Amino acid sequence: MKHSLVRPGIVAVFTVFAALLPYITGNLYYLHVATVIGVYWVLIATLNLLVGFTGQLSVGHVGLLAIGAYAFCLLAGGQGWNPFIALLAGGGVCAVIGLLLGLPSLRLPGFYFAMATLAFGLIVSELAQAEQWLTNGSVGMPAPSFPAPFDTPWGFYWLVFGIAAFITWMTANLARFMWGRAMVALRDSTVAASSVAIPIYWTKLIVFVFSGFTAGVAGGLYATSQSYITPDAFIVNLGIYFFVAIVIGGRGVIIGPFIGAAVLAAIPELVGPLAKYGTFFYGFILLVVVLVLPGGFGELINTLVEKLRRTPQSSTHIEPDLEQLRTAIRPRA
Amino acid sequence: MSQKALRLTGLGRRGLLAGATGIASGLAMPAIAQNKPIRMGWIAAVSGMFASNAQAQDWGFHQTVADLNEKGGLLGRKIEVVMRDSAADPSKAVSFAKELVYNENIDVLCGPINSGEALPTLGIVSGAKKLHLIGGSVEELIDPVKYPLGFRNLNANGQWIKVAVKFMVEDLKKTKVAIINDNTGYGVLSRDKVTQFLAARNLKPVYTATVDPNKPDVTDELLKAKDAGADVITEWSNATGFVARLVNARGEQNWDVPIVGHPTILQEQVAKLLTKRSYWDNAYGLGYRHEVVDAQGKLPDNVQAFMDKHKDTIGPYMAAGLPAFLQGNAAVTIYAEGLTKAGDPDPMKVKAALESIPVIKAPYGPFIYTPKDHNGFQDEGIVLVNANALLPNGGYPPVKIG
Amino acid sequence: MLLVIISGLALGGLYGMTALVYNVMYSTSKVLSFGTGQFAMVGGICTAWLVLDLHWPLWLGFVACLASGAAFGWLSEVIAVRRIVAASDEHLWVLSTLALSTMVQEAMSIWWGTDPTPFPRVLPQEFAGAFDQKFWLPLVLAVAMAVGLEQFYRRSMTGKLFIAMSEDAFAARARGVSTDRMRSLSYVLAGILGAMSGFAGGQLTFADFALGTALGLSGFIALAVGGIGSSVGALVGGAILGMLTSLTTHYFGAQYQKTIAIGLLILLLVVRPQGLFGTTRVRQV
Amino acid sequence: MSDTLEAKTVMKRFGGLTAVDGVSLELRPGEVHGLIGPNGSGKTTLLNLISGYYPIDEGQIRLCGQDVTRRSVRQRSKGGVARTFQTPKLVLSLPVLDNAMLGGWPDVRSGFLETAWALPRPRREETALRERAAAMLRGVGLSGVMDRRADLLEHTAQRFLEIARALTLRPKFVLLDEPAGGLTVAEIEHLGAIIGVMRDSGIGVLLVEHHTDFVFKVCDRVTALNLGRMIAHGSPTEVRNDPDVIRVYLGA
Repeated sequence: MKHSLVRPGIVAVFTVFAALLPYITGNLYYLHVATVIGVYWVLIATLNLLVGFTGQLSVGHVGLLAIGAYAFCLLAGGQGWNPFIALLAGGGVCAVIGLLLGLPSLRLPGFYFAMATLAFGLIVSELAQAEQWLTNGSVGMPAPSFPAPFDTPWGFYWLVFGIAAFITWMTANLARFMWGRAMVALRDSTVAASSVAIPIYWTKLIVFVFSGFTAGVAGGLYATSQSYITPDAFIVNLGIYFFVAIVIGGRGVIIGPFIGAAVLAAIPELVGPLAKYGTFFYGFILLVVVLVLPGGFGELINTLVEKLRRTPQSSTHIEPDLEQLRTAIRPRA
Repeated sequence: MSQKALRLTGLGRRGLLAGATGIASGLAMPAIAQNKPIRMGWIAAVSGMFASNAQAQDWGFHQTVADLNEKGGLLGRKIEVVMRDSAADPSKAVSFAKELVYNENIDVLCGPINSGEALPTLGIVSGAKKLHLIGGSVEELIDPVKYPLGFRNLNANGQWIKVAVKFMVEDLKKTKVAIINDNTGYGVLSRDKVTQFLAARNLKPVYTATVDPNKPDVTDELLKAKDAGADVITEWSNATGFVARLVNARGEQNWDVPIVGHPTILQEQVAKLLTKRSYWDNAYGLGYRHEVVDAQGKLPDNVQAFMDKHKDTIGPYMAAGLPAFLQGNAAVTIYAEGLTKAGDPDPMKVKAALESIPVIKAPYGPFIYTPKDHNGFQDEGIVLVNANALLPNGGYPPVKIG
Repeated sequence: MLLVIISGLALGGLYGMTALVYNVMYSTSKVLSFGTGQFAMVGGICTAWLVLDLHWPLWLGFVACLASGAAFGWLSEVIAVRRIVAASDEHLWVLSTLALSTMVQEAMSIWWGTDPTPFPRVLPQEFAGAFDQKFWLPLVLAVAMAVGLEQFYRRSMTGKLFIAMSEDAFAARARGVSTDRMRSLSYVLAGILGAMSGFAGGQLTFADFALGTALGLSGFIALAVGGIGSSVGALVGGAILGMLTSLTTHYFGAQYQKTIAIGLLILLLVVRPQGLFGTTRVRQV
Repeated sequence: MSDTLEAKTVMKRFGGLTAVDGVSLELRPGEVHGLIGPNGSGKTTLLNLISGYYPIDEGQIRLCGQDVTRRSVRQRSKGGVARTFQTPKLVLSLPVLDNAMLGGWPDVRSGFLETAWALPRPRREETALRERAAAMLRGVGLSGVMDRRADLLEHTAQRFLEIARALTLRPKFVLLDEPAGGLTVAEIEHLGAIIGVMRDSGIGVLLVEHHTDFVFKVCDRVTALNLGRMIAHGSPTEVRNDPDVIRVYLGA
């Protein structure tokens, strides 16, 4: 609260930069890369609440992304819905599916949950292939675009940017108030969390459903950014990419994973021949970060800032203020 | 601004200049055009799931370009290839397609060469008004109304299935068909098409099974087909392991029923997975006229010529089969013919040229494009070949029944 | 029908062996490794490469297969587990083993290719059918592995120490057991057993880079169904899953095979989280 | 009495071992109740049974007249039972102030979306909770380290932070599990004063402690356990002079 000018300043500069990006590059291909990063970010921002804050390792969000994409294409394309309504409906479908998936699986310990979500991702791709009447099988389906002014590459970029900014704002709010503390508490110590009456299971579930909703929205945007979807577009490796972005960025840091997402998405695009080694590279980075820098770069920066800002304190001298304590315990008495 | 106006009149700036100077002095034309090469974009998944086939295609593509450049390029201009490896990932294919059409200023895009990757790129390439040679077999890829600049440089899936069904019914004279396909989208799609073509001949499959391609044993499905009274099996899968298990199971049951199906069954990779090589007898895969040798055991002349010319480097790519590298060749050959006839890389002109050439005789097979049909490849280019009859030169003898 | 049952049991043996490998690593480190299935994949490809491409004799290929498993097991402990277990954060070991597993699989797909390749015949055999070695090898080996492991846990000093560590690592350390070495040993053992399962199942699965992930998931389902820490549970869990897969494919086709297997897992975990043969653990405060 | 926290003949077995064997205990508001006994006598287990971390085998736990035997830890915390742990259980990656604020969770009424949209209520609650937690921290003597991350705190300070968090819950009862462990003489004195304020404010305190001098000094009543059974119960003086207690625990 005291040093509150720096952070909003950075956020403002970044926002202006991102909003003006199309003018800076002026190149449709780079714009496409920026748009795709924005779409991924819509998913990663809330997945970070689940993985980074709440500590639930969902490997299956790529399944939710796929469901959102298909729902969007079916509703906006096949049924002729307004694309914005279809986008929200896709999010809604994923929220419900997230609820159905989370209800049994969030009761399970970490590795079980990771496996259950991995399995979920596999089931989704199995069904996307098999249920031809709905998904058109491996042939896939074209994705509708949004009405003017969002029908041009620039317009679509700003739409994605706007949604991403809104979601980032929401996650930042969640993180800075009591819900954020509750999430971190149940990640770090379930014993401590239950001792202060945090409903562990319900908190996990609500975060999971929320991240399911935005994964669905991201799915719709992803479909439009790709202009066409097939089951092959939603491979498990994409889920690993989401993870690596979060882990490098720093779990429990709102904006950290954005840097991870941007860097990881840009590298294979800018260095074409690396495409082949893409997934290997993701695995490698994940391992290195987990071993060397488990908090990710976000936490590293936070720690450095902390060190710079504060004068080191000597050992704590505990001197209770009993009067204050008395009034604090019984404020009205 | 003026460029747009010129294009509307049917003449690009480059064409106008070239034409003008051409009239002035016939010899000066190459000198001016030479300063700007023809740029061919090329997206192929040379790593990832379908790598071995794609590597052979990639090789064929580059060799053909090198041959053309050796002869002075096209329209007197050198050809440059801008290649991207999409690693069998559709989202990468989309990114690279955008990169190539927007950033690399290419004259034509060839590929992606798998249907799953090609489908999402259609809108991008047609939106950017670039000529597009499409290397996937799915029907939906070609639509001269929606994508007027898209041309297919191989056969469509329906052609395969049509020929396969015709072969089973007319040549093998079998009517009790069992369909066994894998549970990928492609497998299921093909199953439905086979059923359709059978229905057109008033036939119904006696048995169908959709199987996980990683299922370690398919004896069960095979026995069920036998119980259903099948006298021919048709398989639709591009998973070598799955196809090999099917052929193995048939051999182990000593059931001498013909298996007809997807070209995967012809792959050396399948043969390696067989318990006995003799199991490969009586298995027929979809091949091409260009693979079938004449009475003297010789491949068609233009195929043999291409292979002779590149015999030093062809070695590693022979295993993928002739169709793979000839398909890479076809993409370049088709474009080269269109461009030469158009005399100008303007996509609309090349399109018009391709639609007006009576027949393009690529080693892969004859292609005929019309304004209403951009599929090009002709049914008679496809033939069934006997898997175990593969000759050392990569060809097959014609199938003899009985 | 006999074939349906036999091939289901063979698959079950393969899943059961993978579950046993999970157990061996879990006993000393409380880590469920994402890379468990990769041991079999590496062992299988290694054998196929040495025997079929480099023409080594089969027995030598088998030895090399086990050696590759041992080396890989040891490396995965050193790289992905040792430092992480010290930090005792479940989050991290899930990620580190996932990362290692991804790397190994990708490296294999680049080096070996993505097509499955043949696996050598282990015993000469002239007939085919339900008594094919490809069916009974994994089955027999799974049972042998479970029996062997039980004997190892009961009879040998090292095995007893594994059990001691699985019950209370802290107490074991307090009594002077070198827990780091025990953990390393258990990973080497797990690698050997995993590679052996890849060898036993090679004729069934072929040498395939994608085998690891599939086995990792199916083996885990077998483990969860049977209950962590129980050898009998691993076998029974594997057999149940293998039979279920085989029977559903027989009756309903393959479209919903994963969906059914995973449905079973979720259902069981809701009804009986500790698995059929597992024991409930007391929560520590 | 309906405003007490009661354990009635509770029983807990681990395998063949009976850790707590028919112990009864009543914690009244405004009273400090000591729980002593040798290692393994079941003190911490009893605490875990009362706060709900272990399911109980036999007996009953009543909170303000209500049977809470089958209620979860969370429901008991909401009902006003706060506690600290033998090894402090903190959210180590959060600052000290945030840790203390967590104690205010039961009073948070803002929903998930309300918070995501930063509506007035979450903002209001945030400010109020921050104030409440800060006052508690100053009260227990941690005013200088409120912004420091909890993992950078010394062990003793962590103990006081746990107490502040427990008090931010505005509990009716506080269960302290060996709070004096590792504290200096001066710090133990502070702890005694804080416990005194808690008692004066009407909170019932259950104190599990090895430090018997401290227990006899601050407690109103004391219960002594051995091998899971209650061996003495009464005022500090009575328990101190109980022959059984002297034999098994205090020594002659």
